[in-house]
Amino acid sequence: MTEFAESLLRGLGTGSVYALLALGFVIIYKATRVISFAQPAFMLAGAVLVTYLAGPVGFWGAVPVAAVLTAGLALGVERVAVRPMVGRPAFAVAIITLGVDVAVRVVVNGFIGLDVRHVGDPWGLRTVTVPGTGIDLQQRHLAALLATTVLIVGLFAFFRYTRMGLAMRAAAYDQEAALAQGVSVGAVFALSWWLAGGLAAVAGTFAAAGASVDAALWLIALTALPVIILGGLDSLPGAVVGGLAVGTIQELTASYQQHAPWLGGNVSVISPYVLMLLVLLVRPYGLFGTREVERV
Amino acid sequence: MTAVAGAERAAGRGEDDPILRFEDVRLHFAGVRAIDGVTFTVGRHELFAIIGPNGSGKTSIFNVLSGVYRPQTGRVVFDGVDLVGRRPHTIAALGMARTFQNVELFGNLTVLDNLLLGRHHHIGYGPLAAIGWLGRARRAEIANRAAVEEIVDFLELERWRRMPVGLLPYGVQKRVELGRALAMEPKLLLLDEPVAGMNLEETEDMARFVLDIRDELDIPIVLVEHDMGLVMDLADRVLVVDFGQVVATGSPAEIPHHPDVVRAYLGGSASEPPGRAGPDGRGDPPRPGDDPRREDPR
Amino acid sequence: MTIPGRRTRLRGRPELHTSYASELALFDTRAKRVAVAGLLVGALALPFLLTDEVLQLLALCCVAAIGAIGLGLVTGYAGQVSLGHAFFLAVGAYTAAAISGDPDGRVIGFGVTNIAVWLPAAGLVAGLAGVLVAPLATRLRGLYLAIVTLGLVFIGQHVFSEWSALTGGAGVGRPAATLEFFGQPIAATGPFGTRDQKLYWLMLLLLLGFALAAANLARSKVGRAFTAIRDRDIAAGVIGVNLARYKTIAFAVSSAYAGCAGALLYTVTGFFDPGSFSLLLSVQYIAMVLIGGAGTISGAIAGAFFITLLPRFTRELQAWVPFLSAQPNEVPNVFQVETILYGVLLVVFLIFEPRGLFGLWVRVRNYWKAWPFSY
Amino acid sequence: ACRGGDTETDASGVKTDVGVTAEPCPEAVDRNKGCIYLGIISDLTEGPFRALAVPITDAQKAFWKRVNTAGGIGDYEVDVTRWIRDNKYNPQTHNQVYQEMKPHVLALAQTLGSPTTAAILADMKAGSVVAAPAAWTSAYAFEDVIVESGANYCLESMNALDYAREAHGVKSVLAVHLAGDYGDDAAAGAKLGAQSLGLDFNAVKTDTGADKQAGAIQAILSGRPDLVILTMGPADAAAIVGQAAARGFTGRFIGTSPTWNPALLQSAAAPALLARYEQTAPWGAWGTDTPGHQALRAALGQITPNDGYTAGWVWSYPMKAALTKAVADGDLTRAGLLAAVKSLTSVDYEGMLPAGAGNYAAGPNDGAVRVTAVYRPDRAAPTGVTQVRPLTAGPTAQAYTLDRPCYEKL
Amino acid sequence: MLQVRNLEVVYDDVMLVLRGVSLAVPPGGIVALLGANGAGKTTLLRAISGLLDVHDGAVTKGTVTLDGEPIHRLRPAAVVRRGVCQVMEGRRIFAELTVEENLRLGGHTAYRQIPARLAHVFGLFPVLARRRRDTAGYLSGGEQQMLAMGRALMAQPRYLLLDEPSLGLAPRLVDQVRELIVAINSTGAGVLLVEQNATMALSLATHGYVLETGQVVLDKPAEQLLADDDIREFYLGLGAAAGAGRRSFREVKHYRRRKRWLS
Ligand SMILES: Nc1ncnc2c1ncn2[C@@H]1O[C@H](COP(=O)(O)OP(=O)(O)OP(=O)(O)O)[C@@H](O)[C@H]1O
Ligand SMILES: Nc1ncnc2c1ncn2[C@@H]1O[C@H](COP(=O)(O)OP(=O)(O)OP(=O)(O)O)[C@@H](O)[C@H]1O
Ligand SMILES: CC(C)C[C@H](N)C(=O)O
Ligand SMILES: [Mg+2]
Ligand SMILES: [Mg+2]
Repeated sequence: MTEFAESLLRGLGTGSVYALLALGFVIIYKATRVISFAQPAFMLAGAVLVTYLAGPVGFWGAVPVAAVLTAGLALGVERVAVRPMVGRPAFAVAIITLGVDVAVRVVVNGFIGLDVRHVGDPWGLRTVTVPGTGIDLQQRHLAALLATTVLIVGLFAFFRYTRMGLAMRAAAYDQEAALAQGVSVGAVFALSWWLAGGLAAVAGTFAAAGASVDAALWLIALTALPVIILGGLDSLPGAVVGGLAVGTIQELTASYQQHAPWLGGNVSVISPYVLMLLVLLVRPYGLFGTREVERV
Repeated sequence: MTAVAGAERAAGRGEDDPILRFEDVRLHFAGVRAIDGVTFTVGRHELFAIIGPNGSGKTSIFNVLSGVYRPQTGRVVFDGVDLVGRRPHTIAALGMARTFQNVELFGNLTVLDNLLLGRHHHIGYGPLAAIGWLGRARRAEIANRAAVEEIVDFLELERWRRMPVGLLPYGVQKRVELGRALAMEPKLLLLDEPVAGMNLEETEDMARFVLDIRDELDIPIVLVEHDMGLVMDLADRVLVVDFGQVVATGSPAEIPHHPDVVRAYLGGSASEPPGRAGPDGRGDPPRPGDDPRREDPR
Repeated sequence: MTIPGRRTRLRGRPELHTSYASELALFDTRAKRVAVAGLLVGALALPFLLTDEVLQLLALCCVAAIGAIGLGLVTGYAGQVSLGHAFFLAVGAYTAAAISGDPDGRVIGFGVTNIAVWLPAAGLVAGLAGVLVAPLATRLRGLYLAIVTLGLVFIGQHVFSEWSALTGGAGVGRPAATLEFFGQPIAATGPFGTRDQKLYWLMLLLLLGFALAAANLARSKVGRAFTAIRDRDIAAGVIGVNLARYKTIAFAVSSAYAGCAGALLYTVTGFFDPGSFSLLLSVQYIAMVLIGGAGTISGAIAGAFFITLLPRFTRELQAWVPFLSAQPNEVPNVFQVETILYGVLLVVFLIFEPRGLFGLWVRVRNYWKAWPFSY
Repeated sequence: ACRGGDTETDASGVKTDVGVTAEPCPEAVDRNKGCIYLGIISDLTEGPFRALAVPITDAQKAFWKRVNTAGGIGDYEVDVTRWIRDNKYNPQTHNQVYQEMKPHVLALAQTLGSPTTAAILADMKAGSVVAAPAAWTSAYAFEDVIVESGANYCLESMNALDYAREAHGVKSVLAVHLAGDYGDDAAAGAKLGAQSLGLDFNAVKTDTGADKQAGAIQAILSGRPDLVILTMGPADAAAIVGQAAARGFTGRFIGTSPTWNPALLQSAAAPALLARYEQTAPWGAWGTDTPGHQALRAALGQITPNDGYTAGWVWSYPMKAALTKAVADGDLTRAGLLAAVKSLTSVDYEGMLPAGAGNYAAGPNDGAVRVTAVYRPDRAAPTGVTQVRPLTAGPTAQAYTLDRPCYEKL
Repeated sequence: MLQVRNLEVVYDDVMLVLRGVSLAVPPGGIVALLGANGAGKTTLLRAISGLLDVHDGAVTKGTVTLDGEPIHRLRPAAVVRRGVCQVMEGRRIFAELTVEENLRLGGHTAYRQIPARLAHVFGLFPVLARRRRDTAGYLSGGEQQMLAMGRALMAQPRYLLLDEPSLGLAPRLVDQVRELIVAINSTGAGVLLVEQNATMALSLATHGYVLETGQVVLDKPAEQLLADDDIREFYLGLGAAAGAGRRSFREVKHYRRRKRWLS
């Protein structure tokens, strides 16, 4: 039981990192109908920035600064590589973001240098015990969960109380029509990339907390892909639920996979994809995705 | 035009052996009753018009007929076969062809390819034959290419044959769509607002083609259209629907006077006696039989 | 119409056809026939001009082109974006390698080394895998399908690295299929040329065959149905195209192409490991299709050559760009630039010519058509 | 056309074919000497061993520069800068760049990685291309074209087990390893060692990526072995050690080379590493006091120490010995070099490996080097580790008969 | 006053579509713009509302001014904020948003007034109120047209540009649209009405323009246009002689010869 509870809590911890990552993907998708494969690079860039900044300004100063800088980087990429593609097929843009990802990562890898780097987080691998249960919980997971909650509340409030959420969805559906309503589509795109860049940086930091930053860190971001499909490509709540679900399923499979050795080692790595497939068989637009309107 | 067909059309009413029997069909979407118990039949030589306010379920009827929507209840018998539950492509193979309210052509393909696609199930070879492009496949392509050329001729599309349809003027696109439906060699043709958005010239062309299809090819037609002038001039019989229910059925001569039709569809001003109001006929009340687009300005 | 002895009359009228048969021919104008023939002769003569290493690379290009054509059919023509191509390549590669493998080796092998057996078998098995995936395509749309097929790659990679009896396992790998035709080794250095010369010829001929088949398919009823599904699937259904059937055909054919490409791909290097069939590989094939110009066969071929040659080309840069360091410990160095350039070229290309190499070609052609009245 | 390979004979009567020119090297010390081109294929940008590969390559350049400054090899100097290629730790890429450089180099000064090298092995054998590997798979003992150095992964694990039983009295062992000729080889060594020592043995495979260690950690926690042998990249090892400790694991860890990276001492796992981790190595770390190490430090000057440098340096000695022998034999063709390797009975490692190391003529079992050193993390040491035990051949490794690649026995 | 002067528009740097068009919409006036398919009507509206960019089009000559201020270089959002709104051809509603969301989006530039405007629009179109929570894409064609009009009204425009608002509407709704235009107009908004339904357009307008292949070929007060022989024949489908009635479509035996004013 303790083991189960601990796995669950760990899963929620890593899941909240996935959720942050997935939110970035979803925000960009909502505004532009593009899955940005550049998110992994931004996540890595954010984490690396924190490793550099944590020394001079401390971890708590480093994270927001890195988030803003990464957001700025994302903004730049949007202006240079994505804006010219406005109105072009989404898949061509997706491939462009792939190109961006490759290029940005090489530069960032240059900054990682040869050794692994550390974000200098205050939690390390320390644990706290949930009073009265004997269940151990890693501080970093708790922190990730908290940070994610705060960010998500902020984001939802932003989309709820500003016009931007609606404008994004409109711009994604029909840019010209959105323009005609006075929506500044360019600003919407920029905002979405900006937000996604910032989220990626925070996610990267938490992904590296208690571990390290090396060139392979970006791979974690790929897990956000099954997450967003599971939750529904254009749903913010979907990203959160999907992220937590994937984190949990991963940890649970990791904990219990030894009972099914025939599945091979490390099935937990593919468990998100299996979960995604199963969900999609029942719900082709994920848990909360908007059904595409088909009407003739 | 055959004499028999003409005579039957003149009679204007349904027949013993209709091509289509639409029986008490209900189609509900969450909260919306798109079709709410509609019944009608279409004769084998008939030009049958369906009119009704926006959102009254006309396109939905077409969608049920072509298998895009599956009604909750009711029967749709087409040439002796019940269509309910069949998928669109099997219904197409039975000889049901349609055009769409918003042009649904394959924009990147040329006119010829669009028309050839209309002949899809008249071309009988499989993927393996296609890969080899020998014998059967080659012969079939050539034969169907010739068949398509007749349609090009019929609809006067020669100029645009090789152009991607996406680049063509709207009126021509509508015509290509008609051509694609004709290429299917249908037993029944469904036209959903064929002249919407067309100018007068194009509308007149389209009217001519519709008449020719009926007269020369003898294909029964179901026509949905808001251009009352066109409907009243062409149709043998008119069905009026509102809120998914039948309001009235009758000849073009009767329908404009039906009070429910006037209320639901034609609008208050149309209740007065008919009269060909011209622009200079200011003050002359317009007739319901007229295209309301061309009715009197106030 | 044609007057004997005066065939030249038609030369100036490339659009004039005297029968539907001639109009429907694949290479319907004389200019096209001459160009294709010229290209072919040139391609066949290349081995006498190039070094073995380059020929080997070109052989790889040809094989990649087969795979790209396959992806082009399902993604470019039928509009079903698949990121799962790497998986089908793997299925083909392992089928072929297992069939032709050494029965006494470290990994599964049946010892049937004849290419006439293992190549069709690879296509068949991969095609069947495609058929199994197709039902997903009828349920899912757009990017959902893309990511789900991506899942296939991840799951496939897991299975392949675990199933070491077949694959040798991650980080070990196994030998690729043996190039042999009814007892005759096809690609071995001998009096009629080096291994790489023959390898290139073989792959070139296979590419021609596969390309021709795909071109035929594309202009047939089936190809039209694909395009219809891509452009408007509801309308396609209403005019009689069986969506499920054609999506299945698209996936089957595409996967079969991938299977054959996979089977051949590693015969060039002779060795492969399950780590090869990653997301990156799928992405490369998508890039080939997009860069070449989605929805054309020649585009897919051009894209395959472009993407396959790109790393080689960027490696050459070191000789041309003096300020780039060739030493890995200096920044920026050629190795970084090699990778960056790959990314940047993708970006630049798609921004400036979204129709891809094919679009570029159309521009050039139009320019010359209009010459000297070009703008 | 130009598919070269014609044998020539130079002024002093040495036969040459591919990759040897009468013209001086691009960065020649003495412009009167000819040039021997050696290729380097390494993991330079994106692969998992990049942190090691770049120093390895650097050290090799320094090594050959030192050789050239000292007068080169006969009438030749050696160039390893012209043909450096990135393999991204991908076998296909490895093969491609190998094909690219093959017509231009005599041999390979470095071919990094076990799976990658496997992808060119057949071709190398067919063309008699000799290579110094940057990897320690036991299979290399069976390949004439490969001039490996130091104890292989398999023997190193055996030594680790011998040491752990002696020092910590362990009774059960779990090998956590990457897949493939690298990880499997180490795990096989652990298994064979455990068998002969009568220890409980289990193995679990894992993947590269700090986020992919959950399964391994779970296996450690549920198996609770006394000793965990780790064979993987540094970040993965840190993740495993740190989290297993955080979740209450109290056993010990030994990482086999090249699992260590000094930066791990800054990581969250540092306390756990300091408390319960040790590292084995096939030769002395950066700071060791041998003539070879001194020369290494002198040649590289002011750099952040890293044992990648040490490895790259050591791996170069056999190639130097082979080239020298080939020149002495008057045959610097590829075949000549291979013949020289086959007849090489010892290599002067300048004290970095014990005398007698580098006997390629003796065959796999007799030629194998069986010594391993043990280190523990130490913030004060240059590469983050201090020696616990010098190069020693444990009883298990000594008794083992290397009759085929170990990984086949896992 | 919304004024277009000598406007020239080029698509893709090569296609000259408008060649010196001038036109004026007085405040509170209704101006009809007629013309065959492809004449350039939509292009003109795009030029006014700043949407040419999206189509790789550009104003190469001439000006569009709003009360003397040039607006043809402004971004669409700026144009909307100045009170010029366009209802695009083909409805262009956001199919995946709900009806209400579509409307709210129309109020993007005037979001404080959204609740009030929403009530107003629902008052004009009760159907929309009933289906406010439904996905707009599932509305029928006519309902969608209403939504598009309602959406434009949300921004409280001073000038409304309507691109074929009667397209696909039932006769009664065409009446409604007409009334609606009158109503909008009576609140002081100027209307530029592009229509294929010339009868309807001219019945409302004070002034009419006829556009043919990118040039204004007729420019007269509406009554005069209604009396014009060519207009009667080619736009209204009436006999050339004054007082002649509408021809039946059955009588149109021969396809019409295409007449152009300029050719
Ligand atoms: N897929 C669907 N989901 C939900 N509601 C739908 C769907 N399709 C149609 N409806 C609704 O059903 C009703 C009938 O629509 P339909 O398109 O048949 O109307 P119509 O008579 O063709 O109108 P119009 O003349 O404007 O084209 C409408 O209220 C529409 O919103
Ligand atoms: N994006 C574009 N690129 C190139 N040419 C265009 C573009 N949009 C329109 N055109 C061309 O400009 C001309 C005018 O088009 P426009 O849409 O303005 O006509 P319209 O009068 O509104 O026609 P309709 O009545 O069909 O709406 C047409 O010939 C059209 O082909
Ligand atoms: C030195 C290391 C990069 C070698 C690697 N462990 C391998 O065997 O592949
Ligand atoms: Mg309709
Ligand atoms: Mg228009």
